[in-house]
Amino acid sequence: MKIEESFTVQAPIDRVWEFITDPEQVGPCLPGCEEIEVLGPTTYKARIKVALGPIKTTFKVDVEVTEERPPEFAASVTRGEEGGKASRVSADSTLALKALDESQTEVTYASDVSVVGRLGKFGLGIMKKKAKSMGEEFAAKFRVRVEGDGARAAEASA
Amino acid sequence: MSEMDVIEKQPVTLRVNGNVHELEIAPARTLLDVLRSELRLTGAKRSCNQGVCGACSVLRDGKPVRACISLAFAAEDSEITTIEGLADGNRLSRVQQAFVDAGAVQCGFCMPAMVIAATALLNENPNPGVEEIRHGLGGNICRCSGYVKVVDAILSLTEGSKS
Amino acid sequence: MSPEGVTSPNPVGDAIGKSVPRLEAREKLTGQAVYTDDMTLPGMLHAAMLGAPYAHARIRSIDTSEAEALEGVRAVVTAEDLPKKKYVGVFLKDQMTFAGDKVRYISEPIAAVAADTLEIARKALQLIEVEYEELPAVFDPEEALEADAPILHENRDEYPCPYERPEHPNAVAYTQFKEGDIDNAWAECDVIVEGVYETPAQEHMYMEPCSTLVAVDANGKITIWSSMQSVFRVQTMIAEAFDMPMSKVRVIAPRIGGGFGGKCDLTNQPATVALALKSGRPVKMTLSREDDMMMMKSRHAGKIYCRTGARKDGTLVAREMRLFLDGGAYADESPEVSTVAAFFGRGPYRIPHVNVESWSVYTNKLRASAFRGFGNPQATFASERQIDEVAEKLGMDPIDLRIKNALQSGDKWLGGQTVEGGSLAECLEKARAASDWDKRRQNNGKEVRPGKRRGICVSGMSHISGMLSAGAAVRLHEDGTVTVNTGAVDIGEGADTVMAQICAGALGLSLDQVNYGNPDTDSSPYNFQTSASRVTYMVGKAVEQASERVREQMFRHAGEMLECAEDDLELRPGGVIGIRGVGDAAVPFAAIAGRSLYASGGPIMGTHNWLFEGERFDPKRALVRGFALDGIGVFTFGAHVVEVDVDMATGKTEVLEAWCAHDVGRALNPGAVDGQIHGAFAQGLGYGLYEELVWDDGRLVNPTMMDYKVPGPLDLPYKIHPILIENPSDGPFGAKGIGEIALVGTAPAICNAITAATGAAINRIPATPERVLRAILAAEGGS
Amino acid sequence: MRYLAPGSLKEALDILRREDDARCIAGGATLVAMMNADLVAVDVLVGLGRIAELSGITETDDEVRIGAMTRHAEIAASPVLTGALGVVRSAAGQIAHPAVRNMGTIGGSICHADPAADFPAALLAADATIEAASAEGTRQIPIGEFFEDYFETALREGEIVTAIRLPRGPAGARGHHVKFSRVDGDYATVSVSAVLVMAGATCSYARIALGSSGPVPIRVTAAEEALVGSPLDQAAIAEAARLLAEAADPVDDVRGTTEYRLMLIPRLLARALNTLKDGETASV
Repeated sequence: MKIEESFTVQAPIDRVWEFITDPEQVGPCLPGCEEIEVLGPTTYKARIKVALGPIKTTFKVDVEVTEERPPEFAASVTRGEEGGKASRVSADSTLALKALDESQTEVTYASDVSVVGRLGKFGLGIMKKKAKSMGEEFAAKFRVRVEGDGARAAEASA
Repeated sequence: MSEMDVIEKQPVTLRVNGNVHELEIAPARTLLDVLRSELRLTGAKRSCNQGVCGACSVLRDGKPVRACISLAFAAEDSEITTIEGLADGNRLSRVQQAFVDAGAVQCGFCMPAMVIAATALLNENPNPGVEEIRHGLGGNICRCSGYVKVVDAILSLTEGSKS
Repeated sequence: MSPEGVTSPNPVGDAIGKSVPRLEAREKLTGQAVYTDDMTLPGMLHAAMLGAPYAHARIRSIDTSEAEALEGVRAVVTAEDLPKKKYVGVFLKDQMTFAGDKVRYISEPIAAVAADTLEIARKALQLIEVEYEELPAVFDPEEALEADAPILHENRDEYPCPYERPEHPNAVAYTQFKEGDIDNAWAECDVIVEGVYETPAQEHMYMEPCSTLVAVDANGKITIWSSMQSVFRVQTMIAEAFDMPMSKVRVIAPRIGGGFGGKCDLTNQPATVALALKSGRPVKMTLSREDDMMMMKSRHAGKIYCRTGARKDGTLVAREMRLFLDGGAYADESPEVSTVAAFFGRGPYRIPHVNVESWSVYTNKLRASAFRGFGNPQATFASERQIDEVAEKLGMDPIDLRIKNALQSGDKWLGGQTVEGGSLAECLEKARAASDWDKRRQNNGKEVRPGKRRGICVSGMSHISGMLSAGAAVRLHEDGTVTVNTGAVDIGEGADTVMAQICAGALGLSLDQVNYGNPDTDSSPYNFQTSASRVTYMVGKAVEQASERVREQMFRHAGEMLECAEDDLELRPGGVIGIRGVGDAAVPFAAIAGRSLYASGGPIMGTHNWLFEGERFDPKRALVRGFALDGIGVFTFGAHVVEVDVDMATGKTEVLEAWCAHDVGRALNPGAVDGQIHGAFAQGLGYGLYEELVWDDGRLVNPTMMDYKVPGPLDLPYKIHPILIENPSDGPFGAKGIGEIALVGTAPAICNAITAATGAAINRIPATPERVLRAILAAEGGS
Repeated sequence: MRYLAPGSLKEALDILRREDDARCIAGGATLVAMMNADLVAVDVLVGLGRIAELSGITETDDEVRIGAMTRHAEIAASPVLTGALGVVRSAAGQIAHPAVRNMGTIGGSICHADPAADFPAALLAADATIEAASAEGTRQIPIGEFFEDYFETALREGEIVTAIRLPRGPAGARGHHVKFSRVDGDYATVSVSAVLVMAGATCSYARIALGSSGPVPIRVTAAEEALVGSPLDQAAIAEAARLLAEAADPVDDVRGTTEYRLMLIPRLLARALNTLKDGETASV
């Protein structure tokens, strides 16, 4: 299941890079993200609550950043499971930043997601739409966080 | 199972084929589970377990329903009839006999459900034409027969066939 | 042909040719028929299998301790519990019961649990910790044959394989048939059509998911009840997989809820045996529909490059075909399926210049295996679509073109085997007449119903009936009734009933005087398998001849009892032997049985067993390379005419009526033959219009009956008209097999009719509404 | 898990307020199928089957009221659902198969809120109002605000749908639900629910709702305005279809690609409108 979306942020590329590669900053923007734990320089754990109608579950994932070319490109590999291994999720994702001008950056994220197990049988079409709407929610929250100036942004995220 | 999720059992009374059964079961159990395990009535079959193929059909108050997606508890206030309840001893019901005579049976796995659907259809409309029969059988999947002789069997019980 | 021209006796009584309902119809219609999942044994455990989450990965470690600790779990098995290096397979032995070193498709079984309840077993599966190292995967057969493609079986040369393996490690088998001078043939052609055809991975969707019950006795002898297509194949392959003597493996057939090829050889028997051996208790494993669809088998998806050339007068000159069949992660029946596909690459036509090549290829997907038609539907879809295109280009009636080139008796099949009873032309004529073809064809392309274009068209088809060996035993009881024993498992096609009819016909008994014994490896004579449309022809012949042996022994007794020459005796209906022309001079079977048991000769029992030894390939006529099987059966022929309406707004095709003419040799049970043709047509219609397994990078997207749709009562016509043509063969009372052929030509007949209605070429099935609408718009040049 | 079967609405509402992880089960078909696939597990299941006041169809001069626990089969056979409300009856008759129509209920269907189901779009075209009760009292939710996303509605915690209220619709109106699916009984690939009034040869009233075309059923007033005042000629229908397709956001799955579903919208709209214009309500 391939997902690809992009959005623009009114902030310079370096600032966007700094925020988007900092789990503490990105975590709260991820819809349903309840916890992010940094394990190492390129690895961290996350717990993300997802609801799809009557189905309510929590994904426990390990993310490893496999490649970084600041400030324009990063690739990561995500492995995890939900509902006590009822389904297993794996995703290979890339993140590309492009400076449209010195105060505007285009963020493009792409991910090849595979869900196997109980959720894997649920319906590819709807999962794609759910992932898309979660992506849009992330973009909105991320934009608010980055576009505010440094000080105000820090308070807002408390 | 581990202590934290001991499955609580609740009493339930089911009326199946005119018999009353007092049971203690876990509430999530489906009517199909209970019929096949506790009551050893294995005529209703499990095939898709999603309510789309019809192999688990039983009559609830005379109407065909899917036992695999019915909670056993939800059947408590109804009269359930399974395939085992249609014949009178070893005298087949007229629908069962018509299926024999028309040569409609092949592997037989879907046949109990076909008989249940046909019985309910004829109770509601004793003289269905080919199209009404096919609509009445809608959702009862068979992979062997192509349905032709199943429709013939039901047609043979209608006035139309007598002329 | 059958051995040394063993001729059929004249049947006595009315059992032969009578549309007898299934002997077990009452039992099935009252819900008393016992299928495997209906069975329980004292102390029985329930089981389920764990599937791998990756399409291609090395297994680093498996930790089952947490699963084993769960209360109610009695046994957990993995590859560790199996004899080492014990690969099983049909020809190429490349598979273990559980993946040991590597997993090769998503959901491949790697472990199984037996517990007090199914819920506990399923819960325990999630507690098994497995560490994987993911590997690159390949999902397309042609990509899998590229030099740099990921290799599925690095240790391929370790596997036992009876044929010369193709060079590429991902190629399972290769076959080539070449006749005439193909390179120069194209110059002789006035019209050449060329195309690429795609056929889907079809799911058998037997209504009864795979189910197995295994018990082990105190001596270590295993008894297996299972939903299967051969008690002897399961016995052989279980003994092989567990390194046990076959004398310690007993396999009994309960009622089977459909097979269609998907329950050939092994399904979930090995995993259940492993659990029974480890737990020491009876274990039942019934797969959920999703597990059945994700873990078991499908039909080979195919991509077929085809080219056909003909002269202006309609004479077919040249045919070139290359088939790539997607075999999935393990060989299973792939070698035979791809060679049978090549065998039918020319089709039932005289085409002098032919070059057909077929590959079956490993991919990181569900195994593809036997499925009704066995490679022939793939080849025939491409061939019959092209024959129709040639007719269209030449402005010829598609039936006339087929009749002009149809094989006759005495002609040679591709490879050189002689065709006996070639009747394609007769089938086409009968289908033409029955469908009022010339009149209905005038409606082609017209809107008979508003918004829907009408089309009627045809396909010719052929198949084989026979293969390998079978035996039968008939025993006379003291009261003059008989019991027939064969190893033939009735998967719903009616073998039990037809075998009893053949015995009754040969001995002049009524059906209720004949008992058909349940297949059981402890007591039944050998039968290869219920597949390849072979049971009526092969096992039926054995029953017929075994009954003859019984008749001969009874005639010896009767001659002595009536003091007359055996030649003066005759069988009379109802179990009596009398002197021809002397009404009251007769003895009932019971008297003969009594005499044999207590006075002279001993118990009367007849057996017959034989192997089908067909004609070999003729190297002077044909170059045959790679893996090829000759003498696999007698030829059968058929023709379908199908009428459709295509909804021009949505592209949805409605099949209105079908005429299915088939040369069945002799219809021993016309009603049962009709039922097989109805059912095969319905399954072929699903293959042509609705059914397709869909993968997303190795993950099966529609592994449920909610998302994978087979035809229901309203999705196919009620008017399916079988037309039975009877040219007696050397089979039992002249009969030939009908099990598969009526599926083979159904999809091309429907797609030819869609083209006749809309002018749009349909070269990929299923012809879903979306694909048909796009083809219509492309044909009209619209967007 | 525990199963409770309260005899009255009040009792049911008390359970919902008392229990934190409780969920109602009506006909149960869809929910039990998800439980079988171990997608859903709840602590308390509240069976509504014994609450008499929740089922049955009643009518007044200007409204028809369908109890939430009324089964599809009863709705499909109701002589009361005429005129504009034919759209609801025709939708009910095309849901799944006879056996499922003997089980499923209209309340269960809209609470599950699957945009591919038949009732959501049909009720949108019929301008329905959803009546919901909770311990705090009763609420009337216009259908246009009821569906919020895939499987998500405006219902609050502890609220139960008690009835679906259908206005009679304008005089002379006719309603029809056109459902296109791969095979009989499958979920719709695309569906068009339409209510129409013709004044002579001119359309004077139109309500169009698309099913299986986005996270919620879709209605576009501009599209309806494009029809009103027109003789429902090809141009008007094409314009309405264009506006509807613009608002659609169909999924891509085994029932059809996004592109194919968008191609179907104008074609099925034309079929629905021509069927209604010509008076007979043949199904697809």
